Amino acid sequence: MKRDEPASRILSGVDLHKVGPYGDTLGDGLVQVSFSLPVPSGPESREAARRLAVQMGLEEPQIYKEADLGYGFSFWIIYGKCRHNVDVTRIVVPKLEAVQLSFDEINDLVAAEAGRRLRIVGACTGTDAHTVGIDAILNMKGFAGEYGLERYPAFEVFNLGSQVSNDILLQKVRDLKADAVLVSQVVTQKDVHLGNLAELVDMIEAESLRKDVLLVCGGPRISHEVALELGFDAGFGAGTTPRLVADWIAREWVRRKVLPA
Amino acid sequence: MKRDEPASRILSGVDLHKVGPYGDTLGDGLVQVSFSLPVPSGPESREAARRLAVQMGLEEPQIYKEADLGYGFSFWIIYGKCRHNVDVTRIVVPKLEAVQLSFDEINDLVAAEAGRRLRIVGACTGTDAHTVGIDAILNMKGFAGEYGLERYPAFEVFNLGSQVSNDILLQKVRDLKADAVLVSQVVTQKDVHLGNLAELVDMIEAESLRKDVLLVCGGPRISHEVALELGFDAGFGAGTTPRLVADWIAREWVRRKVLPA
Amino acid sequence: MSFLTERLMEPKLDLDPDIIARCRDAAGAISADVQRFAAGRTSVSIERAVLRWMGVEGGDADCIPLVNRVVDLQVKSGLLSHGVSLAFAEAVRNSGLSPSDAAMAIVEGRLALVGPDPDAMEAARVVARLLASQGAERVRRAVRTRSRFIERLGEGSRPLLYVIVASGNILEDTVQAKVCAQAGAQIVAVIRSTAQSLLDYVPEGATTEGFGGTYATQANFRIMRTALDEASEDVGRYVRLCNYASGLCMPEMATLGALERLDVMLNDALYGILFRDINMQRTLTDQVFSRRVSAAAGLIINTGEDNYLTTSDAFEAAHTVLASEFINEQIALCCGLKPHQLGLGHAMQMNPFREDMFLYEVAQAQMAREIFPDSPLKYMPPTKHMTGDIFRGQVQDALFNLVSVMTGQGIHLLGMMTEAMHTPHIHDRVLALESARMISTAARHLGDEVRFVPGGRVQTRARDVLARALTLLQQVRDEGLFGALASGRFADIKRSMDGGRGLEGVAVKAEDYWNPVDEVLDELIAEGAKEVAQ
Amino acid sequence: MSFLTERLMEPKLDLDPDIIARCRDAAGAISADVQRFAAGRTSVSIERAVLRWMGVEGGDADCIPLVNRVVDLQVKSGLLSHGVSLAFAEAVRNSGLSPSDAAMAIVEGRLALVGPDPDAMEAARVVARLLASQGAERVRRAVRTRSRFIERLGEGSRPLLYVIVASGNILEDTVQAKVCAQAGAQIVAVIRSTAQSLLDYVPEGATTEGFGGTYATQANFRIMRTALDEASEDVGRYVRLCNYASGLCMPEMATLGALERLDVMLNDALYGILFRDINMQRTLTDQVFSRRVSAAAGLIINTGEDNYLTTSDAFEAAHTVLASEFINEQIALCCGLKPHQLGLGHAMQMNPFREDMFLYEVAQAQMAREIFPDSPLKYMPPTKHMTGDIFRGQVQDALFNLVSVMTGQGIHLLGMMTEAMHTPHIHDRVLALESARMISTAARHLGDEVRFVPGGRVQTRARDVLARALTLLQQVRDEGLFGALASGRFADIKRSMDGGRGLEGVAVKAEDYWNPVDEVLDELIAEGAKEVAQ
Ligand code: B12
Ligand code: B12
Ligand SMILES: Cc1ncc(COP(=O)(O)O)c(C=O)c1O
Ligand SMILES: Cc1ncc(COP(=O)(O)O)c(C=O)c1O
Repeated sequence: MKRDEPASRILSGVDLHKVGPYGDTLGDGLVQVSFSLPVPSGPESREAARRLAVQMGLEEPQIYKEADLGYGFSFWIIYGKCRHNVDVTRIVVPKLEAVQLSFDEINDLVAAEAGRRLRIVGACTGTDAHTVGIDAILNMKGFAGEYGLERYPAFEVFNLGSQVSNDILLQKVRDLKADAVLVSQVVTQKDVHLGNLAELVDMIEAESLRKDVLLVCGGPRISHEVALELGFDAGFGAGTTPRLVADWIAREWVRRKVLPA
Repeated sequence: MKRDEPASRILSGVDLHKVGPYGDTLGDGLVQVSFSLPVPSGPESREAARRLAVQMGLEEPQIYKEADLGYGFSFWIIYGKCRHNVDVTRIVVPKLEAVQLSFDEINDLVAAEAGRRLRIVGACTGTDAHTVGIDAILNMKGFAGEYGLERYPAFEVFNLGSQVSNDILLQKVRDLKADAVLVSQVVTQKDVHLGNLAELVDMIEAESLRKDVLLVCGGPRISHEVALELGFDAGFGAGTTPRLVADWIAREWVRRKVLPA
Repeated sequence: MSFLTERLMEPKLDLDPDIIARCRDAAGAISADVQRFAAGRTSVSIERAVLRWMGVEGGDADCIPLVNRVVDLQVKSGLLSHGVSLAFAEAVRNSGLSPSDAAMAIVEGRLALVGPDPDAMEAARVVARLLASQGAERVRRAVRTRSRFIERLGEGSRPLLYVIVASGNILEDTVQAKVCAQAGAQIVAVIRSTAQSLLDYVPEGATTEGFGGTYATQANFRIMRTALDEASEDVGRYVRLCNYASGLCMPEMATLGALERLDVMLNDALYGILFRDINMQRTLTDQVFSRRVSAAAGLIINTGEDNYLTTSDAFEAAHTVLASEFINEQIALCCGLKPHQLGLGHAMQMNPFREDMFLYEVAQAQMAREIFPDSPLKYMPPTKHMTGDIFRGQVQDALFNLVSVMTGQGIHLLGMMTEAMHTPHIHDRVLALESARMISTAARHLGDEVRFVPGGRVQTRARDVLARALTLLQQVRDEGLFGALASGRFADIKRSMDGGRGLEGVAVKAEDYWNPVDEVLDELIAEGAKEVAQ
Repeated sequence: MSFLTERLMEPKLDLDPDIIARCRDAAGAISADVQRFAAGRTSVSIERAVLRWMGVEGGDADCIPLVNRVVDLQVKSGLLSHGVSLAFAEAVRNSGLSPSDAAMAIVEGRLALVGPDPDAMEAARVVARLLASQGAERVRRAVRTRSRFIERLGEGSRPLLYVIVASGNILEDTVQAKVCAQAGAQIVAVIRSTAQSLLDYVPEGATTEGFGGTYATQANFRIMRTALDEASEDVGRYVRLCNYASGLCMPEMATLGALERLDVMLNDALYGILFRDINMQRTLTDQVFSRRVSAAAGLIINTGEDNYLTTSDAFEAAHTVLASEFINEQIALCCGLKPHQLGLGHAMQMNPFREDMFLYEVAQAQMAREIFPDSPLKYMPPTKHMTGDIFRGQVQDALFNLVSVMTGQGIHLLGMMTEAMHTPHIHDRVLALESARMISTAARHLGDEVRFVPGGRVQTRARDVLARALTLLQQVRDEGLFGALASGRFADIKRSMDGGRGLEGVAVKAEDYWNPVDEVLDELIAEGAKEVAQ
C-alpha cells in the first residue's frame, strides 16, 4: 500500500479494461460538468441542460447550479454518472522518450558526434508576442532550476524574439545554416497557431530544407502528437524544461547522422 | 436588446431547434469537465481521460489540468466542444404552476371551500436529522421573508421534527386525520431517500389512506418529477418558499374536493 | 504524548479580562452541576465501555456485540445500578476464561452472571482491577506509540489541516485517506453512517456499506489507523485519526478510540441532545465517562458548538457558541482533560453577502483564540451558506482559510466546494487542501503583522459577543444546563429533561456501585498530568 | 465630467515623504526630457489623428482608411514634417466638400493635396481651426453625455470592477458585455485582436473576426458604446467602456475614443516598446499627443507597468513597477491629465506558493495607494501564475480581490479562473464578478480596521521597494528614458533607439509645422481644469 501503488492493487477492484471516472466509490462514474446555454434559465432550459448531460453519457444528472445570466443566457453546473469507460490496457501513445542525458553528457555527445556546436534558431512567430516560454528554454537563466540552451557549450543559439514572420525565420534558418528550429506559439484562439505552424513546414519543404533541420515547436497547448501531425519532428507542451529539449535535439541529431532518413 | 430578451433575438443566430453549449461564440459548444480516474497520471491515462471526453461527445478535448493524486488516482480538468444539442422547442416539462395566491387569498380560499383549517403533518423521516428545510416551510418564522405555514389561519400544523420513522408518521397521519403530509429528505447518499419515500407511499396505500391525503415531499435534491415518479402528489426542491407550498396545498385540496379523482 | 502548543500571537482585541473571568465562573458553576448529576448515575453504555476496558471484544452469532448481550442481562436482572463489572469479574474468576470467552459463555447461558458473594467480593475486585489494568496497558502502549511517531516524524505546521472521509466503505476510505495525507492532511476523520449515533450498540467488524459515512467499529478503527500509519511513513509526517465519541455509545466509542490509538474524537453531549434528540440525562452522564477516557488516552476532543450556527443565524447567535465553549471547557477540565486537548468548536457561518461579514468572522475567530489561548480550537468551514456553485464555494472557503491563518487557529477543518451536494469526492479534498496550504503559506505571518483599530468594528464586535455570552452564561447558571436546554437557549432547539432517546439506559447508581475503570482512569490521568508538568 | 475620487484611508506604511518627493523629482526630469523630445516631432498617426479631429471618416474602396491614404500622399511628397492639416484644409476650402468627401476626392485624384499659397495661409488656418473645433464640439458633447449619465445613474461603489470581452466578434461582444453589466461590471474593456497594435492603420467598419480579441474600429466603438448605454439603463448604473490607445495608431485611437465616448483607454508607450517592439521614438512621440487627447476628453488612461511582472519576477522587480508609475504620472500630468484620470497600472503577480506573498502584495498595493492618493490606479489580477486548474485559480483570484478591497484600489480588473487557457467564456466573467462583489461586500471596511505593525514585514517591504524605486529612477534620469530602455531596466527587455516598428513614420517637425488640434486640445484641457477647480 505505497504511494505509488496503483489503486487497482489496493482496492483489488479496478479493472484496467474498463476504467471510468471515480467520485468516492469504485464504479460510480462521477463527473462534474459546467457550461452556458444561449437560452434563459427556466424549466425548459433546465430540461435541455439535463438532456445534454444525458447525451454526454451522464446518468442521473443532478443540476447543482442554474443561473440566469441575463440577455438570454444561462449557466449550469451538473454532476452525473458517466457510463463510458476506457480499456487502458490497449492504449498506445506516441511519446518523447524520457530524458536520459545530463548537461555534461549532452555536451559530450555533441562534441563527440558533431565535433562542433549545433546551431539553434528560436522564435515566437506570427503575431505572437509571448516570449517567456521560448526564453525559458533558450536563455542562459533557464527555467525551473535548469540552465537554458544558451548555457550549453553544445549549442549556438540565435533567439529571434517575438512576432517573427515565417519569411524572416526562414531567411535566418538559411543564413545561419540552422541545425534546429524552435518555434513557440502561445496564442491559440481560433487555432491561429495551427495555420502558422503548418505554413512554416510548407515553406521549409518548398525550399527543400526539410531534411537539413530538426523542426521543433512548443507552447502551452502544443503536444507531441499535434506537432507530428503538423509535420514537425517534436512538440513540447506546458512545463517543458530546457534539458528535455536539449536532450532530444542532441540525441535526435546524432540519430539522424548515424542513420539518415 | 433588453435584459430579458433572449439571445436568440440579439444574435439572431440561436436556433432553438439546436441549442448547445456556448463559450464565447455561438455554436462553439464549449464545455468544462472534471473527474478523477482510478489510475495514476501519465501518458496512458492522459489518453484515457481524453478518450472519455471524446466518448462524452467532446471534440478537440483540451486537458488543462492533470494531477497525480497518489495511491493510483489522477484528477483531470478538460474543456471540449460538445457536439450534442437539444431541440428546445420540443421540450415539455411537468411542472408546478406558478404561485398565484397571496397569504390572504390562500386563507380565504380554504375558509370558503373547507370551512375549517387543513391539518398538515410534517416530518423529516428515516434517520435524517436535517430539520432546517422543513422548518423553513412550516415554522412561523418562515423563509426568505415569507411566513411559514404555521402562520396561516388556513392550516393547523403538526411538525414532528427529525428522525421520524415511517411507522410513527403513519400513526400520526391516522390519529390527526391529516389532510396533507409533508416529508423532508436531505441526506441522499446512495439514494437512501428514495427507498424511504417509496416505503411511505406503500404503507399509506396499504392502509387505504392514499386518497385522503395530499402527499408532498421536499429537499434540496427533490424535484417535482421525482416526486411524481415515487407516487407523491408534489415535490419541492432547493430554495422553495413557504407560500409556494401553501398555495399548492390549498388549491390542490380544493381541486380534489370539487372533482374527486 | 505530544502537545498542540502554538505560538500565541499578541492579543489584539483589548478584551476585558474581568468579563472573561466572570464567564469562566458561571461556566464553572454550570459544569459543577452537571458533574454532580453525572457522578450519581451510570448507563448501559458506560457499563459496556467498562467491559471493553476489561477486555471483552466481538459479537455473538448475530453480530450483536457481546458487551451488549452481557449488559442487557444485567439490565434484565434489574441490576444496572450496581454496575456490571463485579458480576462479570466474578464470572471470569469462576470460569478461568478470557474476558471475551467468558462473555460468550455468559451469553450462551454456559456461565452465570451474578454478583460475587460478600466473601468473594474482594477477589472479584482484584480480578476486575487486573482486567481493567490490562486495558490501561493497551492504552498506555497506544499513547507511547503516538508519542514516538510524532517525535520521529513530527506532524507539520499549524493549523492542523483536517479532512473527512465518508465513502461508507472502509476500504475505499483508507485509500482516500492516504490520498489526503499525501495532499497535506494532518488529521483524517472518518464520518459515521447517518444513523449510527442513534444505535445503542457499536456494530462489529469491517464494514463496506454506510450512508453519508462509514460505520464506526473497532475493526474499522484499526484498519484506518493501520492505513494512516502507512501513510504517515510515506509522507514523513504523523497523520492523526479522528472519529466520534458521540451518540448513544459515547463511552464505548471513547474507549475504542483509546484502545485503537485514535488521536482526536468529536465529543459533545450538547450536540447529541440538540441535533440528535438524545436524552440529556443519558448523554451528559455518558459524557463525563468519555471525557475521562479521552483525558486518560491523550485524545484531543472536538466539541460541537459550531453546529448551532447551522440552525441559528451566525451573526445573531455568535455568543451562544462562545458561551457553549466556556461550558465545554469547564466540563472538560473537570474530567481531567488538559487545555491542549480541547478542540473547542467554532465556525465561519455568516452569510457571505453580508456587509463586513469577513470582519465579524475575524473578530469571532480571534476572540476564541485569545480567550482559549492554550487550546487548539477546532475551526469549522462555511457549510450552511454553501451552494451548488462550486466556483463560489472555492471562494467562500478561501476566505475561511485566510481567517484561519490570520487568527492562528489550531485545527482547521477543510471546506469543500461541494459541501452543499455530497460527501467529498476524492479530488474535492485534494483541491481543498491545496487551497488551504497555499493560503497558509502566502499569509503565514499575516496575524503577526496586523493590528485592529482600537474601538473599531472588529474590536467592538468581539466585545459585544463576549458581553452577550456572559449574560447567557449567567442565565444558564441560574436555570441550570438542563433548564437552559429545555428553554431553547442553544441552536433555537428545545429539548426536555425526559425527552429524546436513551433515557431508559440510565440508572441512578446504587450505594455499592463500583467499577475498576474509574480507578484506572484516575491513574492514567495522573500520569498524563505528571508528563505535562515535566 | 465625473471624478473618480475615493475616500483615502489613513496612511499605514509610514513611508518617508522625502523619498517620495525625490522620486517625483527624478520622474519629473525624465518626463521633461521625453516631452522635449516629442514636442519636436510628429508622426503619420498624429497627422491621421489630426484629420480625424477635422472630420475625416471612412475608407476607400479597399477599406483602407482615407486618413491613411491622405497622409501617405503627404509622406510621399516628403512633406510629413510640415503636418497635413493646412494642405488638407486648403483642399476643403477649395472644393467646398465635407472633410470625408474631400479626402475621398484627394484619394481618387480629383482634388490636389498641396499646401496653401502663402497668401491663402490664413484662410486655410481658419478652415482648419473650424474643422478641428467641430471635432472638439463632438468631444464636448461626449463629455457632457457621460456626465449626465453618471449624474443620473451613478456608477456604483469602488473599486470599479473591470472585465474584458474578447470574442473577436463585436456583436457577440455586445451581448457578453451586457451580461457582464448585469453581473456587476462597471468597466467593460474590448480587447483587441492580437496583431492590431502592429497595424499602421485603424481598420474600418464593424468586424466579426478577430484573434484573441476584437478589432478596435470606430464602428465597433460606437456599437459597443450603444450597447453599454442600453445596459446602463437596464442596470441603472453607468457602465464605462474601455479600449486601447496603444500600438502604432495610438493617437488615432485616443481620438476615436474621445469622439465615440469611450471612458477609459489603455495608454502606455512603454508597453508598446517593451512588449510589442514598437520603436520608442515613434510611440513616445505619439503618446504625448494621445495623452493630451485623453486629458481633453476626460478619459481615464490605464498604464501598463503591471505587464513588467509577466516577464520579471514580481518580488524582485516590484520597484520597477513603482518607478514606472512615477514616470507615467509625470508624463501624464505634463500632458494635462489630472490625477483622477490616471489609472496607473500595478498587479498581483507573485508566486502564490511563496511564503508571505500575501503580505508583500498587500504592501505593494497599499504603497501604490498611499503614493498616488488621488489616482484611481488600475489593479491587475494574478495572470502569470495562473494554471489550467480553475479551482485553484478561483482561490488565487479571491486573494487578489481581498487585497484590492483591503487597500482601497480604484479600478479592479477581474481575474478569471480560466486565465491560463482562453479569453473568457461568458460565465467566467459572471463567476469572477460574483467573487469580487462578494468579497468587496464581506470585507467592505477591512482597510479601515486594519493597521500594520510598525517596522513589521509589510512596512519594511514597502519601504524597501520605495528605496529601490528611487535608485532606479535616479539611474533612469541619468541615462535618460531612451538609454534606460536600451539597457533593459524594465521588464528585463532591451530595446534600441532605432529598433522596432514604426520609426519610418516619425518626422522632426519643420519650423512652420502647425496643426489646429493642438490649440483645440489646449482649450478643452483648460475647460476641464476649470471644471475640476470648481
Ligand atoms: C505573460 C503573458 C503575456 C505578456 C507576454 C510577455 C512576453 N514577453 O512574453 C503580455 C502582457 C505581453 C501578453 C499580451 C497578450 N496576451 Co498574454 N498572457 C500571458 C500569460 C499571463 C502568461 C504566459 C507565460 O508567460 N507563461 C509562462 C511560460 C514559461 O509558459 P509557456 O509559455 O507555456 O512556455 C512553456 C512551455 O509551453 C514550453 N514552450 C513554450 N514555447 C516553446 C517553444 C519551444 C520550441 C519549446 C521546446 C518549448 C516551448 O516551455 C515553456 C517552459 O516550460 C498568459 C496566461 C497564463 N497564465 O498562461 C496570457 C495569455 C497567453 N495571453 C493571451 C492573450 C490573448 C494575449 C493578448 C493577445 C491579448 C490581447 N489581445 O491584447 C496580448 C497580446 C500579445 C500577443 N499578441 O501575443 C491568452 C492566449 C489565449 C489563447 N489561448 O489564445 C492567455 C492565455 C491569457 C488569456 N486567458 O486570455 N500576455
Ligand atoms: C445544517 C446541516 C446539518 C445540521 C442539521 C441541523 C438541523 N437541525 O437541520 C447538522 C450539523 C446536524 C448536520 C448533520 C449531518 N449532516 Co448535514 N448539512 C447541513 C448543511 C450544512 C445545510 C443544510 C441546510 O440547513 N440547508 C438549508 C435549508 C433551508 O435548505 P434545504 O434543506 O434544502 O430546504 C429547502 C428546500 O430543500 C425545501 N425543502 C426541504 N425539505 C422540504 C420538505 C417539504 C415538504 C417541502 C415542501 C420543501 C422542503 O424547502 C427548504 C427551503 O427552501 C448541508 C450542506 C449544505 N450547505 O446544504 C449538510 C448536508 C445536508 N449534511 C450532510 C450529511 C451527510 C450530514 C450527516 C449525515 C453527516 C454524518 N454522517 O455525520 C450529519 C448527520 C445528520 C443526519 N443524519 O441527517 C450532507 C448530505 C449529503 C447527501 N446529499 O446525502 C450535506 C449535503 C453535507 C455534505 N456535503 O456532506 N447537517
Ligand atoms: C460533536 C459532534 N458529534 C457528532 C457529530 C456527527 O453526527 P452523528 O454522528 O450524530 O451523525 C457531529 C457533527 O458535526 C459533532 O459535531
Ligand atoms: C498599456 C497597454 N497597451 C496595450 C495592451 C494590449 O496589447 P496590444 O493591443 O498591443 O495587443 C496592453 C495589455 O495589457 C497594455 O497594458
